[in-house]
Amino acid sequence: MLYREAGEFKATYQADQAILTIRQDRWFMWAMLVVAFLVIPLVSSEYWLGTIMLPFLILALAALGLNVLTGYAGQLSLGTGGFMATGAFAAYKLATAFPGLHIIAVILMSGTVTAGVGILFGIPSLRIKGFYLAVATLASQFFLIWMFNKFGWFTNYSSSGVISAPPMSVFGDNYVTGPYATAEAKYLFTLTLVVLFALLTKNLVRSNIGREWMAVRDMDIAAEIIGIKMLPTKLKAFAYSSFLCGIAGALWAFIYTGSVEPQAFDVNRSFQVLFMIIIGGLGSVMGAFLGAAFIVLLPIFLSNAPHWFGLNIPVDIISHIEAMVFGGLIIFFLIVEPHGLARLWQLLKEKLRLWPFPY
Amino acid sequence: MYERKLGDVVLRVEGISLSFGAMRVLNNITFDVRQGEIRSIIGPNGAGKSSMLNVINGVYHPQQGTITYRGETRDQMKVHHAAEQGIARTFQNIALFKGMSTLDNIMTGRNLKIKSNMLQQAIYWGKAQREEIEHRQKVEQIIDFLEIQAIRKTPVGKLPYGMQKRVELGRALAAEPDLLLLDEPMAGMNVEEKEDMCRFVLDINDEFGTTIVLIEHDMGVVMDISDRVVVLDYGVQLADGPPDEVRKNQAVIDAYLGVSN
Amino acid sequence: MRIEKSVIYIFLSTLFLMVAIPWAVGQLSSDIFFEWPFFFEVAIGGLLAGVMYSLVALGFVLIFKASGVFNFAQGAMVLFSALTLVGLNEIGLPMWLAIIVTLGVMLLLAIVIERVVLRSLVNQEHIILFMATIGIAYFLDGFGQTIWGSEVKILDLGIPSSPGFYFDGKILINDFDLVAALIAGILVLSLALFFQYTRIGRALRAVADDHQAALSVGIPLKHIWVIVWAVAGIVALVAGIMWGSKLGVQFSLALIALKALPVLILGGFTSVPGAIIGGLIIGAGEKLAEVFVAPLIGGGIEDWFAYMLALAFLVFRPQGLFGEKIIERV
Amino acid sequence: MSLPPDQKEAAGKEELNTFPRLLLNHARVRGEKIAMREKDLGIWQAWTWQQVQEEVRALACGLAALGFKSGDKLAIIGDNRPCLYMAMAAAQCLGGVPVPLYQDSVAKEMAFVLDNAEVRFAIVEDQEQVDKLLEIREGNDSIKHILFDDPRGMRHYDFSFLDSIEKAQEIGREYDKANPGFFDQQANAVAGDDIAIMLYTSGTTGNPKGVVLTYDNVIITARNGIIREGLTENEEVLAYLPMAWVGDNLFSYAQSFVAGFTVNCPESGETILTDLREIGPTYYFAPPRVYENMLTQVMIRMEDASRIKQRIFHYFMELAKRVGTRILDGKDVSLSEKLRYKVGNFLVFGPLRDVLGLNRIRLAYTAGEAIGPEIFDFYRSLGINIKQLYGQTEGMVFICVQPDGEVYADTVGTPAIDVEVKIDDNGEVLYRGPGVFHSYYKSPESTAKTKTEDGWVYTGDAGYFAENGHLKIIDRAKDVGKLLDGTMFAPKYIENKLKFFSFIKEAVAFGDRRESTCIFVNIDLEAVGNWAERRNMAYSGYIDLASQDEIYNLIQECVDKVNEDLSQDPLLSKSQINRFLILHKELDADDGELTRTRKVRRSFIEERYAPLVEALYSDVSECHIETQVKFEDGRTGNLAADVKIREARQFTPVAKAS
Repeated sequence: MLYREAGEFKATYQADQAILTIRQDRWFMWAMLVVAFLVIPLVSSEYWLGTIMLPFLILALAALGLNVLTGYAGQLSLGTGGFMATGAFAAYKLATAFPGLHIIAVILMSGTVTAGVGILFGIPSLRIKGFYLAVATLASQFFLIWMFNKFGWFTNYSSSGVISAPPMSVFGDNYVTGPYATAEAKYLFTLTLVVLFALLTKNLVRSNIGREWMAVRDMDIAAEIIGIKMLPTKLKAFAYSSFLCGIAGALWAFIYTGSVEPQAFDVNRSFQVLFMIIIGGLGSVMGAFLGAAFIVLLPIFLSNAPHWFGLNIPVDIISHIEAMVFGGLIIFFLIVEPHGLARLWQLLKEKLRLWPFPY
Repeated sequence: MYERKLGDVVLRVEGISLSFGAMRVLNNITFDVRQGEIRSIIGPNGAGKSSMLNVINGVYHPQQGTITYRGETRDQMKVHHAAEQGIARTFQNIALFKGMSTLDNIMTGRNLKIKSNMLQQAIYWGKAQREEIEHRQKVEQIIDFLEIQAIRKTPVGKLPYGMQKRVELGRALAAEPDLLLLDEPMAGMNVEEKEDMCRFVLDINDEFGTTIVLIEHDMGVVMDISDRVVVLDYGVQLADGPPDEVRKNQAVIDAYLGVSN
Repeated sequence: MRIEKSVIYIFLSTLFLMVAIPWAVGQLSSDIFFEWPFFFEVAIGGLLAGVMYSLVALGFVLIFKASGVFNFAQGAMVLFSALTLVGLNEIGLPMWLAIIVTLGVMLLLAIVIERVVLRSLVNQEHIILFMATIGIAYFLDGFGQTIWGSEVKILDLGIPSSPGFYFDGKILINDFDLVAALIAGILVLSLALFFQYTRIGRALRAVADDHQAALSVGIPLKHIWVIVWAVAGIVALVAGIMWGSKLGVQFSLALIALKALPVLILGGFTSVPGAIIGGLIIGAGEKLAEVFVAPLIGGGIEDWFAYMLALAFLVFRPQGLFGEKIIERV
Repeated sequence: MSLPPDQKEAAGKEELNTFPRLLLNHARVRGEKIAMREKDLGIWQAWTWQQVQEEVRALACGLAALGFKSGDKLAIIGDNRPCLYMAMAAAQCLGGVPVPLYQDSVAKEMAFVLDNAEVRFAIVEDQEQVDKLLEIREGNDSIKHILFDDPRGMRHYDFSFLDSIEKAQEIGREYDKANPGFFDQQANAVAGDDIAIMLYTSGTTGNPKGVVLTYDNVIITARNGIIREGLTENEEVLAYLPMAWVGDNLFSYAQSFVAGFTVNCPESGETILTDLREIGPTYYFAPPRVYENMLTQVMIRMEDASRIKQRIFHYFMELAKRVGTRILDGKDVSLSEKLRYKVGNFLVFGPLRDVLGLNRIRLAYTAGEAIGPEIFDFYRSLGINIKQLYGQTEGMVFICVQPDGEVYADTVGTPAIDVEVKIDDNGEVLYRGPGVFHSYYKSPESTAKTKTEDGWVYTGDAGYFAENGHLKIIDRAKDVGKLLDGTMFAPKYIENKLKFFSFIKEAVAFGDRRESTCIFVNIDLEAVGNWAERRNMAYSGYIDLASQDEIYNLIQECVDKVNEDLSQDPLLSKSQINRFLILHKELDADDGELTRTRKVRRSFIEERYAPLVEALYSDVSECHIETQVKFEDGRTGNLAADVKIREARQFTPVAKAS
């Protein structure tokens, strides 16, 4: 209905292979970015930026990572939390061991460390498939958390086992961690990184490596026969996926909470992120964001809903009801659209493009 | 108007025997494939034709026999090795990447030719993009060649069977193979589609000089287009020679009367 | 069932290692106390605990075998059944009645799940169904605790609990574990018989192989699903009773599911004997490691040891000890 | 006048009166502007005027090197491809004459034209065409050289006289170096009254005739059209109609060369619709058939839309019917309706135009046949400025055009610039103007028959000027006959009225020198099939469907409506349809039942289906018939069927208005 495409023809392959091929989509995307970078910081409160936008962005990044592995490369993983933890602790160790290191360097390096760990735990994927692999990844989840709990070295022997980020600034005294950091600074810093990595990911999945991943996902034997090597392809997926998860973990620990203990990344975190990509849509960059938004906002909504209706229910009951509704919604969504919000979005778009025709 | 001349042997399988557990699938099969020819392996269903292809490109590993490809003799092919050595194939029951468009499926066929690394691809600038474009051009030529322009951007899952077969052929061609293995390319097609497919097979062999090994279970189509034919039946080699010779061969006739094709 | 040689080798070598490593560690390290009776005590304790793992794993296997669904909600079902049982008991039903009612509830649950979830998600990819079961898990956890509250409840079946008795004077065996193991054993045995000799049982096994076969047996798929989920529910109840009366009925029961997963990949998703033997190996292995190895690396390894152990097996047999081998066809 | 400046002052004057000069001029004045596009290898490859000029230069020199002389004929056969349009220009630059042929005609048909035109050179698209020429060449080897565009499948053709276009161009570039100035000298030597092109009209009877047109004919007419409609150098057109047809030559070649706008060639036959949407032409031409199919498609697709959508759609289409055309013609409309139309434009019309690819259209023509009023109004009510024009090859198309704001479904408008039109005593339309053709090639007598000394041309159409000064065409003059009772019988008029129903694809009316009007009908398989499916009627194919009673009822309704119409017309009321049948086979150009431009060959059909015609005029209600048919692949087979015959309802004529 909104689309007017007649006369939008492609004269070059660059144009034809662009991420957004329709003019109106490009406008929309720019509008979104303007809103994200300018409007939101201006209008929204400390609370919104700090406790809603930040976790949303960071978890979206983690979801993006998992989606590369599970959605694109078809390797089901339940170890996301473990990888996030790795990122967080790597960042902590780096930041404390080399105080001079710039925050961006710290974050990228912690991502790299996590990538290494990811490769390590990805090796079994060559022989193990499907749910066997999923369970195997749980091993990494539990092992890593145990490790960070067990060995004081990771926490610099802090008695509580909690790590806290030292104050760090992007430039001058624009602190993004520690007490001097403003919510705006944190938000913009995170947003920039997330947008950047979203773009990189989109590029990967529309390039050769992305096609190799999907080939492995859709029919691994055929993929092998046309010359795609299983191990490197899968390991690349694990590496990049855990790279993103690691960075998400680092951001979580440093930017969002400021101080964190391993339990913040337990198996529930893994499931939370998995929910995001399932609800959001497997194999879709946009899906990671939609899913993250949904999963982050839903509990907030659920826990506030009763007050709006003037009911007051004991806290523990609320949390139980929350769990119920949450589970119910998950099922509902899977039934309505197993391929997630991204697919719904896509269908809507198709409808608009073909309007008034049904096909 | 023009004489087909067969080149020297590019592939030779010798005394190949393959079994799964107790079941004997191939029994001492021996034949060769010459440069630039269309070589057919025919036989009733369950004759072990597909297994033969799987042996040639290394999906199955025979217990006995040797495979000589481009002068190198091995006891068994390795899958990735076969691909790197320029052996491409299509599958009896279509093995496309359902989640991708026609274009991407065929692009995937060129994975071995892409040199840019992950980082370059992530940045999608310079080399990576140049490669994407130049390979896209190659792929477009294949799309043009197979006359599937209209379904370029369609997800292959949505395509009718005949079209999927074409796309799969395109994916194989994208690798610019020296040796092309076609597993029942015409199975389950109507007359028109079969004729198209025949034309494509001939054109491929003709335009790109690709050597083709082709499997079919009904003799009709194959006989007209192949230079030489091997006949298998229950893993045993019944005959090997030019079509009209094979057609006369008694054993073959019996086998086919047996399955009444 | 025809057992491949490799399985037997792996099995024997596992046994050997389970004996050899503790012994070796005992010899090498001074701060590990090793003595044969003590070893056996630990080992048997482990095996008995293992039976309980098998019990939970069994629930998974039944459902996976019959419907290809990886039922993550099994743990939640354990918790839910236990909560219901205790709850009913608390509001005054005699235990025997409470058990019967709970069985009814689990059957009802099975029907609801089939109606609401499975039927609408039929022939979706496995991961989708898997996610759905996680949804179910959340729902059951929430539901159960909303109704029956979340404080720890005591479930007393009057089974004499500890100190236990000495077997030939040296090895201490906790008789609760023994009883539990016996009950579990009986359940497993009856299930095995049920699968072997009843029409439904055969049907269920047929489904596992392919759905057409199931239809040919003459039982509609949806019934079969209801049945397996009901059976899984019963198994969950038994496990719930056992674990509940051991640890008290509380949320942590739900986490037992996580314990059962390694058992699964070790034994194979589709194999009942696999679940049992897997359970035993994990149980014993875990206890032994806990006692004889953990101290060296700081203890507290029960979270992950089972997984690492299972992972080690997978490297040798990607489809688990008794899982069917997947042959690539093209 | 919105001609580009260089054209304005050129109008009438000497300089830019030939295509070669126009080409050179464009290369000078707007060398960087896109002249042609072709969707190839997935993207729209483009040629600037400069590049076109270079390509043409190379090709022309190549041809010269191969022995192409001034005055030689160059056959051009293939789908619309830039290289083929360039081939035309190349030939013209050498003073030669391009002769485009219908690419889908069979060798035998081509043979006649090639022979009649004394073609010595041919430039063709691909193997398919080359093979035809080779086949023809076995007969006579008058063709000296063949150039092809797509080499596929011809790797092993080694004939001395067969080359690829690239090859010829290489030779050409050498030749150009060797003889600098040759090209320009040749190109400028061409004069306005030289022969520009020969177009063969596939006459409804007998062999095709080669219409000889001079540069003045073509260019002046093209320019007048541009001036009248205010076209600019920024138009985009889609070239998808046969190159051999005068319409394509005018819109996709001549006018582009005059105004300097861009011509776009679709990727392949089955992608035309998508390509149309991608390009979104601003200037569009299509015969009624195309608009018809489009409308049918729209309606079929809307059938499957959700309830709400259908509601919205029909509500606003109603609105559009009432006010759409008025708004388009700038007539005044109540404010509320204006506003509602705006809403509709956002919700329905805009999207619809966009999906059809007609969103950017500033001017669309339809011609060649009468167009159904509701079809015509449908597009206009959507806000698409579609107009009828009346023309023929002999007049380089433009004879009459509908002026903006005076567009009616049943007339073809007022005479084009510099064109005079008159009606002779027996009702035939004559015209005179700059576009009037030079002659029929090598047949002075038929030239004389058609064209008088003082330049009037008999159109062969019967018509009259309506009171609003617009020309109204009834039918082919020679087809207009009389029933035995002496009433006027205009078969085409009746057939068209029938064809305006989406269910009827073709109709053939008989009645001349007979007691009454009877008709054959071809149902539209898609529309009717769809109708049947929605009532889930089973049918195996055309023959089966065509013979079902429900379908007969369906068609009966249409026929009765037509009779009702006819009864309104004082002249034709007595020629109401008496009996009709649904033909058991779709009329097909390959069987010679239709011309290449899909006009029905009435007399041929009358012979071919004599038994059926007999039956129509007897009182039998069913008739058995066997027909020989040609399949796609050239094989022939027999088609047998029992065809039912129905009576049509008769309406009492309205009292003749005195």
